[in-house]
Amino acid sequence: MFYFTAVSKKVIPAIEGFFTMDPEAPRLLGTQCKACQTYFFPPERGYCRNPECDSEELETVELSHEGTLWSYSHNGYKPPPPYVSPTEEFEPFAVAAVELEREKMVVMGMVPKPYTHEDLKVGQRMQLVLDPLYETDEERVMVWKWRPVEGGGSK
Amino acid sequence: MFYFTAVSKKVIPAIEGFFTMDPEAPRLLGTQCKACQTYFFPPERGYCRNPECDSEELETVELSHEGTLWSYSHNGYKPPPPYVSPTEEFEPFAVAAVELEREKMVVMGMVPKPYTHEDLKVGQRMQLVLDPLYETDEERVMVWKWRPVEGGGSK
Amino acid sequence: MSKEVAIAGVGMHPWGKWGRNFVEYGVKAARDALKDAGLEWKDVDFVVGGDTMRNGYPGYVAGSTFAEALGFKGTQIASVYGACATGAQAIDAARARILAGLAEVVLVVGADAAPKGFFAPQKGDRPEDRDWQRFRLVGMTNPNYFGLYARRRMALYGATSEDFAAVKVKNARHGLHNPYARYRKEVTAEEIAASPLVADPLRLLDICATSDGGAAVILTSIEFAEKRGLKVPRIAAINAATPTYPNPILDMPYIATDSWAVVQPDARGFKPSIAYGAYEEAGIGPEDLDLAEVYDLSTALELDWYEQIGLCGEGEAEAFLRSGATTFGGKIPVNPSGGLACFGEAVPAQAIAQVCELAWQIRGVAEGRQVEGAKVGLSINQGLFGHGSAIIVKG
Amino acid sequence: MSKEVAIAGVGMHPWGKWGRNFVEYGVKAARDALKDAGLEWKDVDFVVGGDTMRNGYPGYVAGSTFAEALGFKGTQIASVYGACATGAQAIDAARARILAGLAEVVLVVGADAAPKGFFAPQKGDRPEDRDWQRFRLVGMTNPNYFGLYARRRMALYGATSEDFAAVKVKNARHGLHNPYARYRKEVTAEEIAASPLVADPLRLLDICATSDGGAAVILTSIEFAEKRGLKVPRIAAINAATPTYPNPILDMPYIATDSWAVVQPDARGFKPSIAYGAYEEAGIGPEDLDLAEVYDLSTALELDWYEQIGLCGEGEAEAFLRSGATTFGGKIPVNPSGGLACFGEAVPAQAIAQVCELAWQIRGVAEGRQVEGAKVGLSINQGLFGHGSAIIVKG
Ligand SMILES: [Zn+2]
Ligand SMILES: [Zn+2]
Repeated sequence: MFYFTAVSKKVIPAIEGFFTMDPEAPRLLGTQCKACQTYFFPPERGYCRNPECDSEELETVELSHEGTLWSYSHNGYKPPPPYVSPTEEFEPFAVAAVELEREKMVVMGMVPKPYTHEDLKVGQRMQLVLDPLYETDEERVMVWKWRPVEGGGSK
Repeated sequence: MFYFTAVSKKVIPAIEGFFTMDPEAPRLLGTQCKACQTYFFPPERGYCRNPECDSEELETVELSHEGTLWSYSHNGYKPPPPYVSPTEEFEPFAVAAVELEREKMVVMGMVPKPYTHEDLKVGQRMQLVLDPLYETDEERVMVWKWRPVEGGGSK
Repeated sequence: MSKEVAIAGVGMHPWGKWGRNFVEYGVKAARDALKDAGLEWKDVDFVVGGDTMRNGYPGYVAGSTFAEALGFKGTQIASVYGACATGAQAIDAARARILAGLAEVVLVVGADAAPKGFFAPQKGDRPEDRDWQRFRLVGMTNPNYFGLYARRRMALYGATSEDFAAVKVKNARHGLHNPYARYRKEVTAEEIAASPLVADPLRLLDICATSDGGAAVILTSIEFAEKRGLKVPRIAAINAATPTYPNPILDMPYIATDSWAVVQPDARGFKPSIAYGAYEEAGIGPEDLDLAEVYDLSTALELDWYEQIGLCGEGEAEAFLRSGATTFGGKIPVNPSGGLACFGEAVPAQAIAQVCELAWQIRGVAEGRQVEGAKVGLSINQGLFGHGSAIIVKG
Repeated sequence: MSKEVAIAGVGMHPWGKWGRNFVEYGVKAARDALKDAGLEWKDVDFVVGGDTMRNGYPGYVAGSTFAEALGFKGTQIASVYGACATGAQAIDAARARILAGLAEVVLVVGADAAPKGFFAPQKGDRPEDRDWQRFRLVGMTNPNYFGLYARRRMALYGATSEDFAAVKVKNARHGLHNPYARYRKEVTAEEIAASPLVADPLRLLDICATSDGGAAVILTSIEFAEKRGLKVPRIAAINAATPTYPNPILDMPYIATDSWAVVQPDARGFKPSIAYGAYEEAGIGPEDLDLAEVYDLSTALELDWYEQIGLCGEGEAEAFLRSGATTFGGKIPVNPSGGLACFGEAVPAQAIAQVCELAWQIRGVAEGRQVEGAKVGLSINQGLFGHGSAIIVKG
């Protein structure tokens, strides 16, 4: 897990309003329609996308921070921009699709090091963490990631 | 008129195959359909665009280097890229649409300094010249331009 | 078989520089159009989106984007693009599906969030793309083309900058009370003359701005509209045709015309052919029009349109304008909405917005800008790369 | 009223990496299609272009671009885009105009000149664009999505990498004699297993390349075809519908699914609904098909399609493949053309190319890859951002 140790860099989210920045217990931020109660992630702010509902009142809500691995893959080659590699030489990384029970939705995320796709198994428990996406000289840009629940993974 | 004086810069065309680089007597390069004889500029190379003709044999031909000013305008503000300003601070420039008698077509071009739109009049004679479009440290990038025929313009 | 379809409802998001996502503008317009028609999203069985090319992938697939925002429900969709003719192509696709019996209620939406300044081409080095060629090799912006046509009018017909300004003064007045217009303020000839010269002979206030905006129409079959008891205007003709080779006019974004050395140009010319193609389809002529919405990308261009759509003879547009023929109370008010002069252009929405205005006028609900007894209207424009766009709406 | 139209002619430019302008590929395909139909350019009264989004402005207005290259003659045009469903939307626009009685002979063209490597989004910082979000925030390339589906198949049904490889081996064999295919070479399971891991569990040879290519069809009314004595296949159904909310499957380019906590998902699911919508329109079922062209963007995806279009039950695709059912002589050959495995993808051309193959197969002229007695075929794919695409062709 990533901890904020002594750094002088500014720590900022990779995108505004998609997740909280609590390093210990980060949360994804979705929205919930006040009329029909359906959830959205990324947080829909304009209008409810339920075709039976034309509400425009959407409330920000924290989403479940644990779920079940629906599926996963990995990138053996560097994706094109706007992807930014955190290292000069690209290092393959895994991606995970996690199903949230309460919200009944699947949310993607990268899988933090040292976990790789070889550590993953469909159906296992995953939990949300905050981890650097990349760093510049001045900033550490953070994003949510999914990693195996401690004791539930192989590392 | 622009002359090649002692310069060490490489002189290159702004685009390949649209015009000859003879500094004294530059010529626009069009194509002519071998089947129906129609002309094209920019030089069409794939297929004749006459709907009655499906020839794909197009021959490169030099176009008339004089014509009549069909109309003109100017740029008071810097156009967006891929336009490249030849000067750090943008200087307005005129553009001319010139009708060629033999080919019966109107061809656009910039108007070289020191001529401005105030020197132009619809119907006057114009002639083709070669002039820098912009320069880099290593290259002088040339393009065709239209300027009033000597004695026919006001400068 | 009748080739008409009913305009059951229309809606817009106000034009402006709002700085929000184009989808919001489109959804607002779509919901307003549905409400105007007394229909609901679940009644729609085909969605056509007019694409915007500067808002990422969602703009390329506008039909899907708007359908998703309204709520995916397995609807048939299409996304079309034709530069300024985008709206006409979108409405044409909607009409065809209705007339084919493949749809009853169609939603057509266009919206844009426009950048500041000149429209610029896609990035990258593409010497084969004419849009690249015109900027790189000749520095030709859109206003340069408008400048060419304006100088030509001056040379051929003795038009003056004052004539051009008079178009802006008229349109600014027309749009004063239009709740969807971005600019609602009178403009004087002096203000225009004092504005900077952008593309000789045109000044800043002669040239339309780029705007954010959205517009939508709900089209239905005539049978559907009658069954619902809707007394609504109809689309009587749509023309989204190309020019005919050789085109002797220097249209955007070309840096040369076709050659007419070998093949004789069409006698009518491209811009007149856009209107006349529509007249022929509707079985009417310019004399039957009560109003027209024409693309005044520049003031001088509006004068060209008067002649090209047959309102007056060649070279007579300036006198026609000065006579008051094209304002309220005149023979045929042109751009009663205020036109692009008051809206600024939101490309994929604009031709749809023209149809919205025709529908409001023909329904007699164009408050503060109503053309008395409007029954038949024409909307027209030309898109770069050979796009005609004309629509005739009848009461 | 019959809702069928005739496929009077088809044509292609060979797929490859030719490095030329996409317009050339489209013109070649269009001329071949006209020749195949025994018609001329002057007979065409509507042109629909499938847009390409990476070739500058001419790609945005493909209908106009192809019409201009063939020679502007005042034809009605449209340019449509729907990601991988572009071809289906284009053919749908053509069909609607014919059935509406607004056109008799329509040319549909799609062509692309593709970049090397992964498809990348439009440049610029656009946090609201889901295509930006997936690359920036999760690093999700297209093959990552294919990887997710493949891993899911392995977990649910015990599929293996050898199963996936068997799809490639089959398709490589199918395309051996297809003159339009880019890759015409047998591939072994060992070669696939030895190719680099691109998106676990998929290897380079499991994933389709990006190609240059062009395809065109000439559609006419049934009456026109009969009058001309053309004995040609017909389009019996087109489905270009969106998903239904909530979609519980993680489709491209989303980084999360809809939530099904409140609203019950459609029982069928989006991908099956694409096929079944077409079956319903044509009044047939999967048991009536003689062949199918499905989008094998990855080997594993072809297996998904077997189940999603109803060729076999859920979890049975691997056994179905291994039984030989989907190759020549089997119950229903799938991708007799060689599929994307042999072509690589040329986005706006691909769904049109699928229809070309169906037409050749049903006419019995697919030399070296003919499905015996082919009478009814289905082409299917799914485009990102909620685009279904299915077409049924009948003899
Ligand atoms: Zn709701
Ligand atoms: Zn020719």
